[in-house]
Amino acid sequence: MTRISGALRSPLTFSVLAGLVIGALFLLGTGADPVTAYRAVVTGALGADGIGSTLTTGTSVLGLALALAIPLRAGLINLGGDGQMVLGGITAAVTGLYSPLPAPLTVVLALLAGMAAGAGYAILAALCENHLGVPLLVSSLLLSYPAVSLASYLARYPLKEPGSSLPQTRALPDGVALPAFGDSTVTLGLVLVALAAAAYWFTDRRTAVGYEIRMTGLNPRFSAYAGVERRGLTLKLMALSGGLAGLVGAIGVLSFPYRFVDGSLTAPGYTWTGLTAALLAAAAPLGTVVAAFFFAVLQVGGLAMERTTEVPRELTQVLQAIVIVFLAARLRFPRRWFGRRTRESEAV
Amino acid sequence: NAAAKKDDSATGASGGSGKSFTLVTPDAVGQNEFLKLAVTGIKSAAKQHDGTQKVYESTDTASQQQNVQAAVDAKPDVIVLVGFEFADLVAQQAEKNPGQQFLIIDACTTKTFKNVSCAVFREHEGVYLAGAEAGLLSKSGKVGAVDVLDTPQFRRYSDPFAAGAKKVAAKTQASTRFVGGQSPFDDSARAKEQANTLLAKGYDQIMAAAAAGNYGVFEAAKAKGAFAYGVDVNQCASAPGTVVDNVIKRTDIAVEKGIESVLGGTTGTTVSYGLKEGGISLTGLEDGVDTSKCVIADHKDVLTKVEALRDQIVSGELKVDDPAAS
Amino acid sequence: MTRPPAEPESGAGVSGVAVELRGITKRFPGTLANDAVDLTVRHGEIHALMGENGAGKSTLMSVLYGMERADAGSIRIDGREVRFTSPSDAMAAGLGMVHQSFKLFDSLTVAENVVYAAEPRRFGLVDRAAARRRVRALAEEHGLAVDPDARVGDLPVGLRQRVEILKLLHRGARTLILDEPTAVLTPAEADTLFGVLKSLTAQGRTVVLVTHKLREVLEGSDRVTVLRDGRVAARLVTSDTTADEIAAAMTGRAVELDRVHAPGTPGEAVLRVTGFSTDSVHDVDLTVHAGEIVGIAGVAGNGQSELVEALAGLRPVAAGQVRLQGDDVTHASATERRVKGLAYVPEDRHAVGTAPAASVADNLAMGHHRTTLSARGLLPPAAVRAHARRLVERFGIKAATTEVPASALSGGNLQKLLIGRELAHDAPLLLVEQPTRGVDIGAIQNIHDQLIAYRDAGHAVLLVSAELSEIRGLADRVLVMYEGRVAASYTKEEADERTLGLAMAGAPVEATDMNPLT
Amino acid sequence: MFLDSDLLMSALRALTPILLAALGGALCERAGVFNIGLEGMMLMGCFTSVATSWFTGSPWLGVLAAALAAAAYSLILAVGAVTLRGDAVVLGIAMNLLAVGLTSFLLRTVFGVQGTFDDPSLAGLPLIGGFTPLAYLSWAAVAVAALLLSRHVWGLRLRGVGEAPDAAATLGVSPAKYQYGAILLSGVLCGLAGAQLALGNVTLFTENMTAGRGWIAVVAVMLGRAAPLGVLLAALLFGLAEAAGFRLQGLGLPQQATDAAPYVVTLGALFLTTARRRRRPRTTGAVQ
Ligand SMILES: Nc1ncnc2c1ncn2[C@@H]1O[C@H](COP(=O)(O)OP(=O)(O)OP(=O)(O)O)[C@@H](O)[C@H]1O
Ligand SMILES: Nc1ncnc2c1ncn2[C@@H]1O[C@H](COP(=O)(O)OP(=O)(O)OP(=O)(O)O)[C@@H](O)[C@H]1O
Ligand SMILES: [Mg+2]
Ligand SMILES: [Mg+2]
Repeated sequence: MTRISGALRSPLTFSVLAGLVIGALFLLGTGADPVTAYRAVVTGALGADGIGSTLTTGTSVLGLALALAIPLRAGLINLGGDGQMVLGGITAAVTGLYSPLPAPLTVVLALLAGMAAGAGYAILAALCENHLGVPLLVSSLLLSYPAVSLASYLARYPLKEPGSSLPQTRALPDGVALPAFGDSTVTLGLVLVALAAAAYWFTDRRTAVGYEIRMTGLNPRFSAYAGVERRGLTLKLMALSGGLAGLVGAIGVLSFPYRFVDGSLTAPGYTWTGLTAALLAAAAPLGTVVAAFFFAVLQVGGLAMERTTEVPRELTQVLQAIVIVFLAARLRFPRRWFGRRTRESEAV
Repeated sequence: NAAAKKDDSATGASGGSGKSFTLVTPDAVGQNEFLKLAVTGIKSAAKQHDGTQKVYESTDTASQQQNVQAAVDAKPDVIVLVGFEFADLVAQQAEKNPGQQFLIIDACTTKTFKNVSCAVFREHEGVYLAGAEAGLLSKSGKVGAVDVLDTPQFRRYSDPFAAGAKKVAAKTQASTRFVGGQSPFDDSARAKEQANTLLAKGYDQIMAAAAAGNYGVFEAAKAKGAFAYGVDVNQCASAPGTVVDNVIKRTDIAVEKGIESVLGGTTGTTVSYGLKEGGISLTGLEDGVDTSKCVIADHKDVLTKVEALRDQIVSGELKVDDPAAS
Repeated sequence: MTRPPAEPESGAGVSGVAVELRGITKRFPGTLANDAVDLTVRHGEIHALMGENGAGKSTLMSVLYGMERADAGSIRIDGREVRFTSPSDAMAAGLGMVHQSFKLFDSLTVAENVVYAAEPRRFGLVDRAAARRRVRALAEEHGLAVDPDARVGDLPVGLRQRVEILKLLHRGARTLILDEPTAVLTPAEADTLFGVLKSLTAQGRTVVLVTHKLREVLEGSDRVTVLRDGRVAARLVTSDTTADEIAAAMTGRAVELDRVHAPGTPGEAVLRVTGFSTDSVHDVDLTVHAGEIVGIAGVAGNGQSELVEALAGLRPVAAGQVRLQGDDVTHASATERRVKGLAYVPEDRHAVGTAPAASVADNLAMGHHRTTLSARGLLPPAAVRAHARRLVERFGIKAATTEVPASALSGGNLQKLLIGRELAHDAPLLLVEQPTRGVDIGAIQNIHDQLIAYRDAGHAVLLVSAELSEIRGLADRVLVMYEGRVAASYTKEEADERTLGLAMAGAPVEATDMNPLT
Repeated sequence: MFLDSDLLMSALRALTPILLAALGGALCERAGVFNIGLEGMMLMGCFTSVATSWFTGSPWLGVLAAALAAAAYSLILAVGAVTLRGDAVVLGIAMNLLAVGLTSFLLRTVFGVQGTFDDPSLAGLPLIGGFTPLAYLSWAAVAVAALLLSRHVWGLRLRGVGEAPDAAATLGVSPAKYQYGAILLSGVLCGLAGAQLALGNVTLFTENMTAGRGWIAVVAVMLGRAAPLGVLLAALLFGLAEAAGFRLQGLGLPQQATDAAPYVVTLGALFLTTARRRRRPRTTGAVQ
């Protein structure tokens, strides 16, 4: 009972409710009916027609939310999810197109290659922080842009589909695709991401490494004092983070339309949504999963709401941001995200 | 356009024939002239057939996918999709839903399906004529283009422009810039700077194929006293005295005619619209040039030469290279 | 003493009341920090305010200085009732305060620090030339020489304190409040400070001095007010009192002031350091044997912390060798050293020694999480909780549950947690820094007993402390560090306070009688 | 030479909004508040300036309204981070998201369009010698900010607050007040940056039209070590890289290469400056 009342009084509940109330005021302001609009979001995302889309979107959002939560748990912010994901995608595409192996093995190889590419690129950002003194936040963000440009170049020139008006690679050979459930758009990718979430939960709760990561996030000087080597940890966590982002990219390419389409991985903004989900949950494993699913529902439901009720889908984006604003005012995060900066602003 | 959409559903509710059409766009319609025309097309088709219509606007691949799925689930008589982004999606859905009729504008599936009809445009023919105008009007002998991205589709707005100019003035120099950046379709500031780099080198005729960035291109040209060419609809009013002419792409006609023929039972075909079919044209070649606010209205001599070229293309005597065909 | 005595009639032969606090009461959630406190400070006197940790001294001064609002009571300055809502009000009334931790801007110059928030201006801009002149003039007048253009971050502690005092003088403070000003000073620097304070009072200024050091009070003050548990426990005239009387007033019982523990019985060398250098430690040789406590004394900033951190594997080594139980660990990582047998209690328990936001259980697990508590990389939450319950019991840590965050513990309990966790490693070598800083007297004795017991169990302990009495009470041998080097080494018998004080100040080893505080 | 001066013009135009926003970011940085909400504040400025200019017909009122609106928007950061002591980074990220959603939502409800709002009768800022008055203002702002920070009483106190807020508090200087001041000023500057982008660089509003410029401003603050002149140099570097990128396209370099150029150049500059700085540690500055 106390647990339930505790959960109800938590900042999270407050923020979500406050967000919904403010969203309702917005709706009333534009002359729409909040109840109808919210019902449209829920049925649109969780109804029989919408659940498939929600799970598909959820795969990407959750994948990136995990990718960003893992370093965040140790107080590191990776803003380069886009670049890592896109490199993972284009690498998977190259592997899929040129691998001489049979299709099922090619799929596995493409997934691994995508993860390796994302991981490698994320490591680059970690090296920038470790050895060149550029904060991870900035190095990962700046490195993201050239990666997106590179993938775009590859898709438009060396790998382009002849005759297509779209900047996209050739389609992967038949069979080089992640198995889907029935004739839905939900693929095995969801399972992979769910497995990653389970592994993260297990590591976080029940292993010594997970403990070290949590303590580093809560006080990096404390964990360093006890012998946790920060540079090495940064490197490993970024590799994992980039690997997961790369996996999301590879899943995207190995799902419909089975090719790398320039911009299609980054345009839906999974990286930002994933980051907000991770922030919302303070990178806790279960919380991140719930938050990611919540945002996937908002995104898919928002579009459905716009189709059925004339309320612009931007409302759900506003809702999402308001929840975070409210939560941020109550949340405290690890000190060493940005070197001494945060400490100073916190000292105020 | 929330307000406008309410009207639609109102007219939709009164529609009596039971015919229903759904339009799915790849991007927000907003002030995208090309998509606006498609909306016009589906509205007049609904009116003609006394039916209902819906517009689903997408913003990215994920929402395109969801909107197409939602459209398929609603089972209208015809689903109209505008843009090459939909080729893969339609192929997939057409196979799964053989009873559903699809109409793609501006692209087609690689395989042919009984239930997929296509309408494509030969923009390059119109752009070629605009290039000819530019070649005739250019004082510096330099004509350029600003495209959204370096893709075959957008190259249709730059390469034929150069070819047209060289046809009428052999020594003409041509150059193309691409907007690029983080949001290439919306970044008017970058589009403007790209146009400026051309203008700085003395280019005085600019083809603007920069989507929302076109307004930036016009502003740049206007400031330098140079000239620009618009696309899709008459954009001359945006910058009178600067915009010479426009390559008109009658998406509305393609939508209307496409629906017409699908309902008439002709499906699984691809119709190509060019100068000959009246799907592509120049503002200068249409009625009402004199009230169009276009610069070309003051250059009847140029128009005469361009009309001659058009006739050659229509008759097949002159063939314009298509950059997207390679 | 059951009730505070009446206000004594005469002070040090001066008249007029500078500051008068009446019935000050200040309540924090769960704590009555000040309970109807009266305090009278006369013009031109040095008035010492004493009391144990948490007695309410800082709270009272915060109320006086306008940083906290009292729940009840009144304040009179020069006989006029005042009501301060911010430090600026207090400053306007002629008060000035030097805080226990310096409140300076490291990146700004001395002149900028001094004039901050009371700047000489020209056309709205800071008149830097005037600021410099002002600093020079004040420095000259009061014998507080310091370069106005130096960056404060580059200055040693003694000079920083001068800057703090210059700040007050620049604002024309007539009453100066100093909160534990000598905690970080060498005896010689403290001496100089008292010289300055004396000359200030001679000019008619008034000084309120918060301190724990009995000798300073006896030598330097005119009158003493003692607080205990938020109440006034005694009002004394310095010339008529003794150290024992003050200490008894502070604790409410007779206190054994200089408890001396039985010496240890050194065995084999556990830690052997030769020619050891880092960027701020130079050529240090030292050995610590099993069954022995080696104390390192020194003024903060002379390399003690850096030495210990480097020994713990947290700083790069420039030269030399470190052997732990015979093995060369010069370049071993912190983890490797811990595995070899090293435990470490760092100086800063909040920033380094714990993660305040993590639970007590998680805090107690650190260091044990890879050894006794885990198997094959797994760390079962149940094992962590059981371990925490054991240590909480064994070391008497007061915590509601083992799942509350460590930030909910009082400073003393947090220190017990930290020391308990490290002692539980049962490592042959324990490095301890400032084990009792800011800890009250009961906890101090408990911690000292634990350290002695640990030594007597045959472990080696290297103790760094700024508290000379602590070093003298615990250490079997004492090293003094000065400017990154081991400046002197003494046996327990040789290490009297004066000798250590002089060595800490970098004085040549022959004795002088100049220090009034010995 | 014509080409070179034109390159500089182009760079200067590209950098004006970035410079204005980065100056705001630098003030916050100096006050000890890490402001990564510049992008969102700027976007609010873009929308408000266009909406106001459209309804009143005066671009000047548009500029004024943009400054006010962005300043009001910046209160989210001020209240959240300073008063409620929330995490400035999370707040900044949320503000950026909120601004995209809010402006798109308003675009649809106020103008009834989606994507872009453009109209020939929308009044933009006049050009004087090829630049808008706001561009001149931005250069003046660099000088004013430099003077303010290094010599003015307010600047000295602000720097103190940023470095050691408790020390400032003991001297009767309220850190919260100065931090509110810095954040509100950054709001005003970002509002101006937005107005410059939407009524100066172009004359229209497009969803998400800031297109990452606010993030570049954040990087410029770091690169310029939160000093106005440093920020100017950093913004100039970025502007030149972008302008040169446009030109390189003319030489046949693929568009993707020129897109990436400014970021690569910025990263390189960061390497160089942080490497140099690490040899001489400083107590202030954005980069540890
Ligand atoms: N802000 C606060 N909130 C709650 N309790 C507080 C606060 N400040 C002080 N206290 C409590 O008030 C009491 C008096 O504290 P104060 O800091 O005045 O002691 P002190 O005599 O200065 O001790 P020390 O010698 O350690 O400096 C302590 O019990 C302390 O825990
Ligand atoms: N700002 C505050 N808010 C709430 N509680 C406080 C605050 N400051 C101090 N306390 C409480 O007051 C008690 C003592 O705090 P203080 O900072 O004086 O610790 P200390 O002097 O390091 O250690 P101790 O009081 O155990 O000797 C602790 O229980 C602490 O939780
Ligand atoms: Mg205390
Ligand atoms: Mg105190």
